[in-house]
Amino acid sequence: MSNLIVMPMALPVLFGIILLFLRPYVKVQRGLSLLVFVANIGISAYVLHLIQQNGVLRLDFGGWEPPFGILFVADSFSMLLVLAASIVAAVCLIYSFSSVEPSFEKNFYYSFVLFLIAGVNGSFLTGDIFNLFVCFEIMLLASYVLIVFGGKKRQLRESIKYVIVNVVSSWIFLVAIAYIYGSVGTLNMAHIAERVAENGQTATLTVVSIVFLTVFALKAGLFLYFWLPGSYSVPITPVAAMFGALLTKVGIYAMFRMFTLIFYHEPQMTHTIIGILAGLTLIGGSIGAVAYKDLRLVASYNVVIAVGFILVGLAVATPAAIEGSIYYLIHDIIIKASLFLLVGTMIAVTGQTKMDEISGLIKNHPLLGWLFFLTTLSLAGIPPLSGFIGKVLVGEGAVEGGAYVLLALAFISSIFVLYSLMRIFLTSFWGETIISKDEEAPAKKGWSVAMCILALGTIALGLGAESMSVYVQDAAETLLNPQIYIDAVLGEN
Amino acid sequence: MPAQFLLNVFIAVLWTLINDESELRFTTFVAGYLVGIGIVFLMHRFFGERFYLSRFIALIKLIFIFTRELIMSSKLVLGQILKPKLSIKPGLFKYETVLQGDWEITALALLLTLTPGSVVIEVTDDGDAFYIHAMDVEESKDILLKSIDNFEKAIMEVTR
Amino acid sequence: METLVTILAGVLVTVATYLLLSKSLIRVIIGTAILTHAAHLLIMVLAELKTGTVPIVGEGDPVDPLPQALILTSIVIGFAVTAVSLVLAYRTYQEIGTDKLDELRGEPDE
Amino acid sequence: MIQGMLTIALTFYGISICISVIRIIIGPSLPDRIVALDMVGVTLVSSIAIISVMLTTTAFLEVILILAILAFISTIAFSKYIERGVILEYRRDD
Amino acid sequence: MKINNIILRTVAKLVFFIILTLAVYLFFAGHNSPGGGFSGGLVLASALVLLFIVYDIETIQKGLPIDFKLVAAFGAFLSVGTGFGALVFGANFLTQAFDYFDIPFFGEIELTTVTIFEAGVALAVVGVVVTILLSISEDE
Amino acid sequence: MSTLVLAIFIPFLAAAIIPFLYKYIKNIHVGWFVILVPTGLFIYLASLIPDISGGEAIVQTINWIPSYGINITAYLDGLSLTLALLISGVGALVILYSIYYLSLKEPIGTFYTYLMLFMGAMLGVVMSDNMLVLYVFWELTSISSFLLIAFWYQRKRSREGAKKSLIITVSGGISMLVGFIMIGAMANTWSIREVIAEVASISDHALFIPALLLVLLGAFTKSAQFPFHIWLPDAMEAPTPVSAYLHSATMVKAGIYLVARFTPVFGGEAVWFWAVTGVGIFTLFWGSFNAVRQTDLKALLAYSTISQLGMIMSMFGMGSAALHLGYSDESMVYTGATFAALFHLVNHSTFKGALFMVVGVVDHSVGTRDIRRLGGLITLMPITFTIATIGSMSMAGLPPFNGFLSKEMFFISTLDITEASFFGLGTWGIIIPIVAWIASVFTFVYSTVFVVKTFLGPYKEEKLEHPAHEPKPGMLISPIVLGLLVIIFFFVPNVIGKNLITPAMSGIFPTFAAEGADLGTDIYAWHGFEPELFMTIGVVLFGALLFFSRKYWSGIYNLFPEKRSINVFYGFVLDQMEDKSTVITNKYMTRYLRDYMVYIFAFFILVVGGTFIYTEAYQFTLPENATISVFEWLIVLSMMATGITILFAQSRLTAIVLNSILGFGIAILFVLLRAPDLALTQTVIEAVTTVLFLVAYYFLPELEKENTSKKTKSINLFISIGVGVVFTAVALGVQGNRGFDTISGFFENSYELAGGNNMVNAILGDFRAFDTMLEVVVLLIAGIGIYTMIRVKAKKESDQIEDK
Amino acid sequence: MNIDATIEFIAALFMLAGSIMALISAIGIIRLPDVFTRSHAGTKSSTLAVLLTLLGAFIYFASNQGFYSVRLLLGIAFVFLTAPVAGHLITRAAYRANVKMADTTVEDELKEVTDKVKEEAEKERSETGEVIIEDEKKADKEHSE
Ligand code: NA
Ligand code: NA
Repeated sequence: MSNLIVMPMALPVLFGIILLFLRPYVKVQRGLSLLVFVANIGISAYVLHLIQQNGVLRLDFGGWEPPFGILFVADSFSMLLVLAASIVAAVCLIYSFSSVEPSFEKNFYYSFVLFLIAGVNGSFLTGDIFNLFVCFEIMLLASYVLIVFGGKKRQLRESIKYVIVNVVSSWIFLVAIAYIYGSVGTLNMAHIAERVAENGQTATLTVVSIVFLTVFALKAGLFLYFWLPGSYSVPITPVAAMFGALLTKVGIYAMFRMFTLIFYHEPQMTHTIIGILAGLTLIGGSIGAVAYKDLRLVASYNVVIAVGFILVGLAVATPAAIEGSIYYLIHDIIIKASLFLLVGTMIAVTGQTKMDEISGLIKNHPLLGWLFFLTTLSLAGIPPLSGFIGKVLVGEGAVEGGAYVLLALAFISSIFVLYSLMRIFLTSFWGETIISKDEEAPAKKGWSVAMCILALGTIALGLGAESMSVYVQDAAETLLNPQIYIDAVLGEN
Repeated sequence: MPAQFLLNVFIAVLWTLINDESELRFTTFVAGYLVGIGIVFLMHRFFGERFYLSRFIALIKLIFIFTRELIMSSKLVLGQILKPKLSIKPGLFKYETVLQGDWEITALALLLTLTPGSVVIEVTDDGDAFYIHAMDVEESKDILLKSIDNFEKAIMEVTR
Repeated sequence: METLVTILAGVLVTVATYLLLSKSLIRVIIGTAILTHAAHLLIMVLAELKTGTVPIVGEGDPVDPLPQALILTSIVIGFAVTAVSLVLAYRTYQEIGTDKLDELRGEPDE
Repeated sequence: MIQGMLTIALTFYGISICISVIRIIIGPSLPDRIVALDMVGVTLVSSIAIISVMLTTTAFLEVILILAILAFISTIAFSKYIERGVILEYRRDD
Repeated sequence: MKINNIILRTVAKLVFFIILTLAVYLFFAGHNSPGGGFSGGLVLASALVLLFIVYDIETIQKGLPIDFKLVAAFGAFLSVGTGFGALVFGANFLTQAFDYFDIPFFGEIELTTVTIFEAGVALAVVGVVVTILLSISEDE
Repeated sequence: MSTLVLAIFIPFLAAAIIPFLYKYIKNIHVGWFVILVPTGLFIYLASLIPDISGGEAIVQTINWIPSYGINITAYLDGLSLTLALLISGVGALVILYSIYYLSLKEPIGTFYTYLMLFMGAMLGVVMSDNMLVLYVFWELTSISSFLLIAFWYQRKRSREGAKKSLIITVSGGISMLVGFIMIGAMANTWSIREVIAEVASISDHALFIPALLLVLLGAFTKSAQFPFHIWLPDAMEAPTPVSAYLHSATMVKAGIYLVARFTPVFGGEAVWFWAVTGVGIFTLFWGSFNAVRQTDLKALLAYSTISQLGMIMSMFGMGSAALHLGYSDESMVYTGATFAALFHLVNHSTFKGALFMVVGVVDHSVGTRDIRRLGGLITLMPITFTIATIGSMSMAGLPPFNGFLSKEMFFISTLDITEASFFGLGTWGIIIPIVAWIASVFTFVYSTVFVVKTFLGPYKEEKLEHPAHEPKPGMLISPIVLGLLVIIFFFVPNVIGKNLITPAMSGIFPTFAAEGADLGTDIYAWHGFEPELFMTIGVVLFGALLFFSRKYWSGIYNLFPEKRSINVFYGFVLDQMEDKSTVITNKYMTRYLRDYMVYIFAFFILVVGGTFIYTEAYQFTLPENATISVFEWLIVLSMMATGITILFAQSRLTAIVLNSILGFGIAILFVLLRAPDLALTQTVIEAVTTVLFLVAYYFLPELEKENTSKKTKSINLFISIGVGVVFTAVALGVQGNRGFDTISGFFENSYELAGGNNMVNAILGDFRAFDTMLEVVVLLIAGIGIYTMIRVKAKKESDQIEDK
Repeated sequence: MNIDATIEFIAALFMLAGSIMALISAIGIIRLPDVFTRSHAGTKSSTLAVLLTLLGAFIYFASNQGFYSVRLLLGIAFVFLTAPVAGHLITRAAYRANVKMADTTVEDELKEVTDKVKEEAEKERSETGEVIIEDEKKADKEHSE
């Protein structure tokens, strides 16, 4: 039964490999990869349900008991993220069917997508710090390939920076692992947590925690987001959507895990730093979001803003704040995918990348326009769409925690979000229709299917927030009571 | 020549079977092989060839010659390195070899190069001549030419 | 020995950092390779050093084998990453005609 | 006694490595460096043999072989690169 | 003057087989002494690299008409497949099984799924290394 | 059971259906279907009047997110009902009007969808008890308003107006949300009723005043209070029915509703009093003052609306003073202002609605709203003229129209408040009636302008698009109904007073109502010769004077030139924001990897190093080290030298030779550190890496001298050393602080556990096989990825487009 | 001193001798005037050092552990097989890359042949765009100053 929890990673890996043998059969590749993601959606939903009944689940690989072997741990937090990631992956895949060039499909595109998602899901699920590193690498290597799919100048130029920055951050990760292993002599995260709690979070451990923070800040784009806009604005649309939706989330996830499970003993040091970084991220992201006319850059800076927002929750770390962050994380996964798909479609349809070069798009593409509008509102946290409840809860947490500056920044940033995107809607969708319908690249059906699913997702998540609350509350409870996680991992299986 | 070897192995296997011990032993096989060597040596003329192990003996001889040359020339080069004042006069000269075929030429080149003081820099297209760099042409060219001669003969004993 | 190797790792980090700050992509990539070396040394050093035999059963009281396994994994990953960066670098050079990072900025949006 | 001899031998090898490294550093030509690199490889092979003896373990004997092999491969790779500017060719006419 | 590679080629042939043997040895020895899938695979790959350097890609591919991408994929498939294999027996993912068998002539032999797993590793390593080098070299 | 909640959702339902109706029913104007919604709602709501006026409040709840106490609780009391009736009533009239106003050529399906969206949202705002749900509907009104303003989105001005209104109102909304969250955190509930019940326990909370201000910000932006009023004139780009409905009768009242709703919470606070009254009074003045100079009829009405909203706002402010004192005879005096506010709120909707519709009629008829082109329509459009006159005179506060009654009550309130001795009113209170009076004078002036300039004077047909004529009768129904209401309310004001306003008062002063206070007021047209009457007379006299002497004093407007207006300031701020953001972001987003590296490393040095120093992690003693042999020294030193030399390598081959040496060095260190497997792997990897570099070098250029400046070089050096030092220091710190044995003892039994003597191999193949499996995948991705990277190349043409 | 100890001593002596050879070779590498002469020391004198050391190790293990390491013998054979090839290739490469010979060099019978080679190489390189020779010359100059 517990073998089920490896599937979100193992299935994509297995099928990613199998697809390599099916190179000429593009249709089969499409079908299989979609099948994998749909299966993952089902599995993760079912496991989420199981967790509510049986508590945190774990799977010891090879049957080796923790802390000696590697294991996957599925709690509500990780499983919610896996579920969201699987949905987004499936949607982006559907989008890919109609938008990706045949030559890409024949050059293993779907395998790389599967590997990327495998890495993402693995990062969410692993209970071993070194395995987290490896999962990150899977995700990163797949992303290195995916970012440059197409081989355009722009892509090459940005991807080389993306790769080097990530190599450096992976290096810091490795160093951090060395430090933590040197300090507590173990790699199992629950075991690390137990040992850190046992001897207290010494000054050295606090320093080590900051090394980890550096890594995850880089991956998440928390304050160290300078690499992000360039990188996220070059890949082909479905890849950009997966990047925007998922990659930073993995860093955020890791930060949440680390600083709630292991390094929660010196919050006045660690969480203050996280708070400051979150605040600066909100400012930088907000400024960046209105600084450029390039649609992809606007979308990318919106990713940055969301990162800052979610980490306000971690910095405050009250139950409400954590729950809010979780809601917002899931919301942001869905809606960022939507945003990047929309932006990419706009560019594909018009051949232009800047908002003032596009005008009156809504006339020929009303659905695209209204989906964009909806996405804009959802991103700004306008109710009753999915961003709302997370926003409220994080706000509540910030108020309870007395973090008024963060509160202010978090909410002001949503105005910038709204402004930056509404500007696109106003200039690009409304206004005179310059291009006649037949001049534009035709919008294919698959595109709209994918985006409609996400739009429905944001509406459903907003209206149906209650249906998620039990999972979110359980997730937050596990995060805030590390002993639950530790017992589940180190206790008898 | 492979026939000789196969025959030898066959004899060894036969020997092992004849001995019919309770368990298989490697030593029995070795013993059989040794017996086989004797038999094959006596019979090798029937094959119209050289005894196949005579090459082995020639090879050992080659190694011996080589080791001698190696030590001699090493002494020379090391001595020169350690001289307080370097007085070497390096040079590059051409040597035309009588050897033929990939393995012979390679073997000679390797041996020449292995012995300090000389390096084969080029082999001509048709493989009939070497360009040899010598560390001290004036003093050691003659010695070198002599050892090349030794090597050539020893190699031919093995290969032909 | 631990301290000495730690300092060596530190020196390598310094060197690698300096290389990573260069304009030339090749220098940068070599820098990343050196960084990886330093990390591996660090992992070794932070395990118990030299107090035992090689980690093979029957050799005696072994040193900590776990870090070695980690490093092995990391070495292979490091190779994969270096290969990818090199290929990206040359593809970039092929398409854009420069490997100078200051010439690889691209146009600002406005 | 034996340990002492081995230590001295190892130290000599250490010095040889240092000197070779100096040659690598000062060059001046690339072949000079490759010669020294090759020398380092061979010297390391010997050093590992001595270390194995000092530690009385056979665990490093594979390393000796591998090091020798790969030093060789590196050397020919470099040589070919110097000679031809390319080391893996799709088709070679000579 | 053309390059006469006679020395190199002659020696390389010999060396290639030595390395090849060593690779196989390392692969199997890994269980009890240094070596294993990675080392074995890497050494095997380096043997091939030697051939590619000494000869040219076309020649080698004629003698060794293998798609190394698929070798790599097959290797990875073996490794991952071992993981899934355990599921068939109701064990945890990636549970390795091993047992000792007494076989005449060879003595006690250990049979283990780890070997399949490591074979996958080795194949993947070989496949990948060669794929990388060939991909670059074949680029126009 | 939940009919009330359902009532809120009926318009949404309608909004969802309309596009289909519009698509499939071609012959009948969709408006005829749509109008059923507000009419039905009005009838339903009206049927509740008896219950509500009896003092009952209806509460119905549908759970939304009960886990967080966010439920859709419809709460209908007098205040809500008053507004709900306005929303549905005016809504019905506006739709009726729009049926004639909007031709079938327009996308009326969309129009009515937006309109229904708005109506539902607005009903939600006034009927929600849950603050967060209120906020939900609040933002929905902003959005539907945005969509309606930009109904003709092809026009730039429409888009600009929509954008401005959205930015201002949504920002205000967000601020209000933060206020709500603060209230929620203080009171531990989202229910307004519960907050009001617990207000005593939270009023001393440190967040009470911030919450107050934040909520007010929401109210002010929505109700177009100075200085946030600037969006309202621009919102006039919307079709006139929208202006009549959203931007005068209903949506802009949401802010006022909010103030009224939260008066029981914040009322009695000096900050609340001054903020609401002060902003309201000034807005009253500023709106009326600026209305006079407008030449566009709709703009004039927009400023008029701003002004009138300010007036209502100020009355709610003055009324809140009552709560400062608690229930007493004196405080009851101040409640009159609130009563007046509620009354005027209704009145304003009637006369302003009528006036907007009149403008629409005129515009529709002659094709312009510019008063410089208009004039003399009285004979051609007599009915329209009559309605315009009724509306304007009510607006100016003249009898026999309902505006007179509420204006009088307003004057009384301003005078009453000067009597108060708290909030510093003894000193400053006198300003209130003075400003109020001056503003009323201007109100009179623009009301006169409206009628005179449009309908009197010479008829200038040549300046019109079409000759003037009365419109289709249907178009006049709604304004006539509203005009009649203006008169009816004058004569029977107490029908509303008793049935709606008095119950509403109980909602605003619940504590007073609990003590049995009679919060109702009888409304009389005739108060006797009281100061308020003289004030009105003064307004008329001075107003007339000012109207006729306009050209002599209109120079005063030059003191407030366009280029220094708040509007310009708004534009300036946005422009600057965009420009400066670009400048700032470009400054650090250099797209140059070296700078990115500097950021990472500087962060590492400062934050990690900083923490190291701050937490005093440097206090450690190193454990005993293994001794170092000479050989080890030599190896390490060689490696250091090699490493440093790489920095000076002139050629890439030298660099890679040096790198190989480093790799061999690492391998020998692995040997020294008892790691045979590592030494093995490292050696092979190093060689393969070297080959890889050499292969790739074929396609790469030779190293060039880095022509970096000395300064950059020293910065680089500084950073590099910093990173090295921090890295080393933390490593030593970790070594000096080992607290635990490693878990590795377990692996020493690798033979028994995993059947292998080589522990490292057992870990890789079994204990941590998962890592190894994934590592293989990593390799595979790299291998196949490289193949792909090389194979998938951009087509040249597409590159050009994308690489711009 | 028993027989084992003697054998082990001899083994150690072998290794020590090897290390001395290596040291002298290293000195050669630094002292000799050009790459061609250095390669004599580097690739070959050191071969003898390896021979002695590995042999010593072989003897030591054989005596001390009763372990006859085929790998060590293979190592020796391997070094003997590859060292000269490496030396040959490097010097050939150096010669073809026109690395300067020592001033004391007395004769060069290959020169007239290689002049032709150089032309060909030049042609080939200009096609592939490689500039190794020039570059190395430059490096050469920089370092010899
Ligand atoms: Na291994
Ligand atoms: Na050699």
